[in-house]
Amino acid sequence: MLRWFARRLLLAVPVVLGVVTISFILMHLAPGDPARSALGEKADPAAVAALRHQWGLDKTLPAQYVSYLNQLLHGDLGTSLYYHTSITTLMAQRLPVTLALIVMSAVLASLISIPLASRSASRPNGATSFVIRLFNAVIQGSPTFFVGSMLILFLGVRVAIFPAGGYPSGFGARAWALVLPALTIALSIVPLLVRGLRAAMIESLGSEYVAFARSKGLPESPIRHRYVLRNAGISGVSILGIQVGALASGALVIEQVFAIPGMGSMLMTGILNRDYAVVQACTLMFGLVVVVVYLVTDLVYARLDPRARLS
Amino acid sequence: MTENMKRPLLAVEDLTLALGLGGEEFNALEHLSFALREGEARGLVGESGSGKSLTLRAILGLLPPNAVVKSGTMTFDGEEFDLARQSNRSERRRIERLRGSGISMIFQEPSVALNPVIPVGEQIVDAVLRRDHMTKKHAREYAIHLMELVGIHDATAKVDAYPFELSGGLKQRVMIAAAVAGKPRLILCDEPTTALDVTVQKQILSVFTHLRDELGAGLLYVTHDLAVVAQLCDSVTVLYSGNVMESSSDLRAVFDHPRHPYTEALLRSTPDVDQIGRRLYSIPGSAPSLDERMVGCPFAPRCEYRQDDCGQQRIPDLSKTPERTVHCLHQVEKRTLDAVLEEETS
Amino acid sequence: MTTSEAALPSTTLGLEPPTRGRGWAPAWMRRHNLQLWIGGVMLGLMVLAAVAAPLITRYNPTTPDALHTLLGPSGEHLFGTDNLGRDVFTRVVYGTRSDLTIAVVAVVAPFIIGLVFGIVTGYFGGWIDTIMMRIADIVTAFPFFILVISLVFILGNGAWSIFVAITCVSWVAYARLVRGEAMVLRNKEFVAACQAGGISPVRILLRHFAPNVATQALVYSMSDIVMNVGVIVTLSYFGLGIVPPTPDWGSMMADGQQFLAGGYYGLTLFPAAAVIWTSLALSFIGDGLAHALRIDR
Amino acid sequence: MTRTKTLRGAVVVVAATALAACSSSSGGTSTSGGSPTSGGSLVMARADEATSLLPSVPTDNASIWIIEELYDTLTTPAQDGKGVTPSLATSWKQSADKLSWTFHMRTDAKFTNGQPVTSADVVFSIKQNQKADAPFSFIDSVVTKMDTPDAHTVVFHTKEPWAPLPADMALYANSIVPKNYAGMSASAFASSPIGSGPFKFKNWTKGSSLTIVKNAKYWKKGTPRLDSVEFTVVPDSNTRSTQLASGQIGINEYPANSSIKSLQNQPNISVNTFPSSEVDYLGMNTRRKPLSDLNVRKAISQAIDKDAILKAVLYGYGKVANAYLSPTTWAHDSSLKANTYDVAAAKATLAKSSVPHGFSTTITIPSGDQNSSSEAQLVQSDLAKIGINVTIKTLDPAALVTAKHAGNFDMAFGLYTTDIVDPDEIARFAGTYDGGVQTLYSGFKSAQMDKLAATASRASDQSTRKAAYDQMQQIMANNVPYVTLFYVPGVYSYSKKVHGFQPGATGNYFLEKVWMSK
Repeated sequence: MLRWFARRLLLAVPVVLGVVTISFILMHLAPGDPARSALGEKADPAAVAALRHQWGLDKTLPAQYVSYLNQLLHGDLGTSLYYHTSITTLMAQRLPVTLALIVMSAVLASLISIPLASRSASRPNGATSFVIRLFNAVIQGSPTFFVGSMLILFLGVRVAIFPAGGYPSGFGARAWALVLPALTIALSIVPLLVRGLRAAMIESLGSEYVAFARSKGLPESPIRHRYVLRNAGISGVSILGIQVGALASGALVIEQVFAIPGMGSMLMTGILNRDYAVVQACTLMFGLVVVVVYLVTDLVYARLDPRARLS
Repeated sequence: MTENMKRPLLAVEDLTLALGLGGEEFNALEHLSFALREGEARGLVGESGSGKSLTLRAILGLLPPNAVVKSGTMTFDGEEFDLARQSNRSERRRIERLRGSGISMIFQEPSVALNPVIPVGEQIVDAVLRRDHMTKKHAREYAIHLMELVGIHDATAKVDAYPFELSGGLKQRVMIAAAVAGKPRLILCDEPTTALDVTVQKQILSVFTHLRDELGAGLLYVTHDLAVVAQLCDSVTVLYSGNVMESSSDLRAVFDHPRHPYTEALLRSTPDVDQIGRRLYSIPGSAPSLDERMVGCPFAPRCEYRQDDCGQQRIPDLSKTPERTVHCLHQVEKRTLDAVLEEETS
Repeated sequence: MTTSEAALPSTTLGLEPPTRGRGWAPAWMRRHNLQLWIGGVMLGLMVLAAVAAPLITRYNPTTPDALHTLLGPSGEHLFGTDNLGRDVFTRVVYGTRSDLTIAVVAVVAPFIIGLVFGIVTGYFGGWIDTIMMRIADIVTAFPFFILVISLVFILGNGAWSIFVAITCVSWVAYARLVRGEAMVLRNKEFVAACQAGGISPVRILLRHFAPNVATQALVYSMSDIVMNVGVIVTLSYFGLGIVPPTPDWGSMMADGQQFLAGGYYGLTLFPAAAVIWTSLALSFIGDGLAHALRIDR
Repeated sequence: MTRTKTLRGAVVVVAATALAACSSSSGGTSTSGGSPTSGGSLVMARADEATSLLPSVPTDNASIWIIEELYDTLTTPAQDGKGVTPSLATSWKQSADKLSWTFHMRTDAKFTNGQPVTSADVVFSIKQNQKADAPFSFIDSVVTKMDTPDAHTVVFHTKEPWAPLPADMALYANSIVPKNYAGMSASAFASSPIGSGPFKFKNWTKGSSLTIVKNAKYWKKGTPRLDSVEFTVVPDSNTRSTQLASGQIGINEYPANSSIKSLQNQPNISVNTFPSSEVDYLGMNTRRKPLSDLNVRKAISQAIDKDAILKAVLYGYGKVANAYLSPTTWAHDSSLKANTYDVAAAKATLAKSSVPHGFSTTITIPSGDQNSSSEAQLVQSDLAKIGINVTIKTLDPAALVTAKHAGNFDMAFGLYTTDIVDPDEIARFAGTYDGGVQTLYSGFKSAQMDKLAATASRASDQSTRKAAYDQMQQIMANNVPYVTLFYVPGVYSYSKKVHGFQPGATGNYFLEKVWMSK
């Protein structure tokens, strides 16, 4: 198991390096000069040149790449022009918020999807199944921001159960404030999750091992839980893992709509303010989050499915 | 075991079952009847597609969603079940209560019939554990005991293994152990050795023989292999295309004097180590698929003794003896099988 | 970097396999492939309306009318008017032109790139496969929308940027899909027969692989269009997409949002309905195609 | 000084360019809630986040309006924006030769670290703002020397006679900080600032919220009444509105104009407009052909239906502008007849120009700004009527500012506000090439404007100054380097529990006067 994980970790290294490289290249493709936009158009060319030198922008691209890597190794993500502060510090505040949002979304998505999928799997051609499928298709077609603002309108204002956005202080209040945004993000992947879980459940329900379990006289409820749900859950975990990108994309959009100070709103602010270093750092961190979640997913997967440890 | 008057443990009467395929229904089993006494081992023989597996699943209420029982009753230990009313919840519950302790089943493919993500020991006893409120420790000991019973030597080491860590033969033994865990009075076996190597097959068969003697459980043993039947069973029912061709509570009688042309053909096509040099018979043509079935004797198109009246109506039991059933208008009565085989050898 | 696929055992019972979860339509719909028809008609109506826009509405989608702002739906204005007095129905219809066109066009390039990439890696395998799949892994490591939005940041606003950004990101899905199919095909006997017969790899790829794997990709492309519509609409919602006054569902929804509090729901809901309608139509068609091409199980 | 409000909100740019004042009830919140009580925590949701709390650094309103709560200045703008009132300085006087100003300071003011506020702190503070990299250094560039005859007297020597100095001293950039930043480095001070204002800094979670708490030792006895004020960053105007409706926040800065009507119907919410110095305009790049042609610019200004835009985009919250100086300054010329909406006249004017049959041009707007987008689309359709074909381009807000600085645009919307009550600085900023950003990026240069501006700032008698300003407004109207569109009020919606909230014309919140009922 340990060796398996070490191998898995090793495989992630080139991807991490690739992610770093792409985030570096992206920002060097961007038009405009960060030094000039930091100092303004009226700035003295000498001052601009000095800043370019200070930031190492006058070096060759490979040299800049090396110093970028070096900087990252020291945990330094650069300095934000807009916030006038170290991005590492900002990231330390923003990243946990986005992670919390993503985790909460994943949990909510599972809580919503499992009953829907079970219901739909146990009677695949029933009326409820049809309604669930229609609901899925409609949700899948609805842009996340639209779903978000509808939820705010109904659950935040009409029936003011949840705060209509914002990120108050205090753990409880924060968790509560994250529910609605997390629900919005969760809904965006519910259709996929229901579809996948439902397929896995139907497959599991029709499988020989369930038939065998029944023939042994195992009652239906442990079959549902120990057999069907557990086996379908394994594919659920891998769907959820693959969908982390979708969750992160959702966070980007929804943090804006709900005024949540996470990495997504940081990226958006960076984009609107041409804050190159922030855009670069956020792109990088989002990529790393996905890579790490993939690793964690594999780990969880291996825990749930002993066969995975073999490969 | 040969007392004819003994009340049957299991009796299936007039089972007709249809499968839905692409919006249409086709009969997969027609008017199937057979019975089995306490402790009896009955072979259910037929080519693939003859409906053997469906019969077993119908008995335990494990039919796939597209199968519909049109008619049929089952009597188990004096209690009657209406197999056609399985959509009724309480009727379904009654059969469900039989599972495990009354009747259990061993599946064909050990590699897919065991849950891949649960240790085998747990799968052997999970049903019993739940029913008998065993302690975890006791359950584990019981699992090891059962594993030893089916001939797994290092059971203590294997009890926590996952199915994928075991060989096919071991997995099959695990399944047998799970099937006997509830001390059932009848074990349904769905070609339990087909997926295994020949040498392993032999071992598994000896496990069955051993278990029969040890537990006194009845066996309903589905196979296409007459040699296995000969080795293990007391009685036999021959199926073809969803219909009973011939059935007898005395295995020897059928093997020595097959009265149905199909049984005869089957026997002629079975290799026999005693008769090396005999050219194996092969039945011309192939079994009809579900949508090709027709009126009359289903075997008629391939039958050597076919006559015009074979295809006109459903053939009733024409055996005239209670311990035997033969659905044929033109039974093979004149010759013994040995005579036929001798003829072929020469 | 992908997680392993769940290797669930398949049923060995020689009976009809249970319907799998891919399609969403109930059995009675599937029987006559009704969902393909329904989806086709839904999409057809939209396309027809978009093409014949000037014939079905007498309003101009961009000309403001200061005298008729924020009217509710009526016979005169089917969906009402927006804050600049423009007919919302007209704008929704014209919005189809911009959004659907980009969404469909943005599928073509990734489709072709992914097809070539996937066939080549799937067929040849070995180090080509390793390297190319590593590249694909890196691209997938970035959340889709985050990479798209960063690319739009670099390229600037407008249809062309959206098109390039989507292409840069979404070819990977096609490549993976096609690669998987190609790897299965590669091991089929006819390929060995072709190879033995001295037929060149290029010919094998073109004659046998491309048509076979393309059907899968085609079905996937339907849901990809849905995703593209989502991306375009969201970019426009953030003001990074289609430039006004070109009618576009995303910017219409963004503009409409500020009127929600005032009770003018139509400004947001009608373009949203158009987005959902399109997605429904495309997912019907995708399911229908899958069913028709017998790859839905 | 003025600054262009640039980055108003990431997504839904709320009231950025627009918000107009028919200013019905600009009386602010009255004392109708009973007698003022102390205590309570106020939450104000704003579209933007502050960027820096070091007085000499930022140029954005989000920072400025918090700085004004943390620090004191020698003088304070009057609520109506038409003069200054005493603050740290109790009195001031210009010398007979008009080349120096003497300020006498109050003796009871203390910084939150307990240190008294002295003339040495004033000198240090002004010097910080005189440094070359301070954006408002030009304001203090007229000051050549500062003397401190005693601990509570400061004398400013000026290059030339300088009437606006007391008004300049009210600028946030001239806020008084402890000498040598109380022994801290500038960046350390910026993260834990110390002032003598009504509130003191508590904490700042970047991107989320900034909290200030009551300064119990504030010299103005009995104030502030609030225990704390939290400024939250909520870019989406819808979200701000819904948060106010649900009671999560007390004040919503800049509700969307479109929502004001419905907000006014809600029982627990007040909506008020406050006169502001904001002027919205359509900028033109006079360096580019054919916008360099006066007749073209004039035709454009006649072709735009400002009333329609005011109604459709600002929902009537504002006033069509006639002169480039806003009515919140005494220098505003209300009698000026600007180019009024007249399509026929516009066609005739264009016919006299170098492009009689029209031409193609562009308007660049910040992405995500719905109001600019609406305005641009209306202008586009107006100009189409006289044969000018406008294409709308979008750029992210920061890139747009860069483009404007670089003169890389045809037309673009903008706005200007002033932080100083004296008209001098805004008259120069928006009217002269060197007074700010090349006459609001237009590139328009006029020696006459420069001369009039100088005259106005030197003269100490108001009628002379007014005459000069009137003339300047006329010249701008004649030359149309940009089209002045609207005078726009500040709009706030707030809970009925909030009392005494009345921002000044220069934007100051004056939070020390605010109190909350239970």
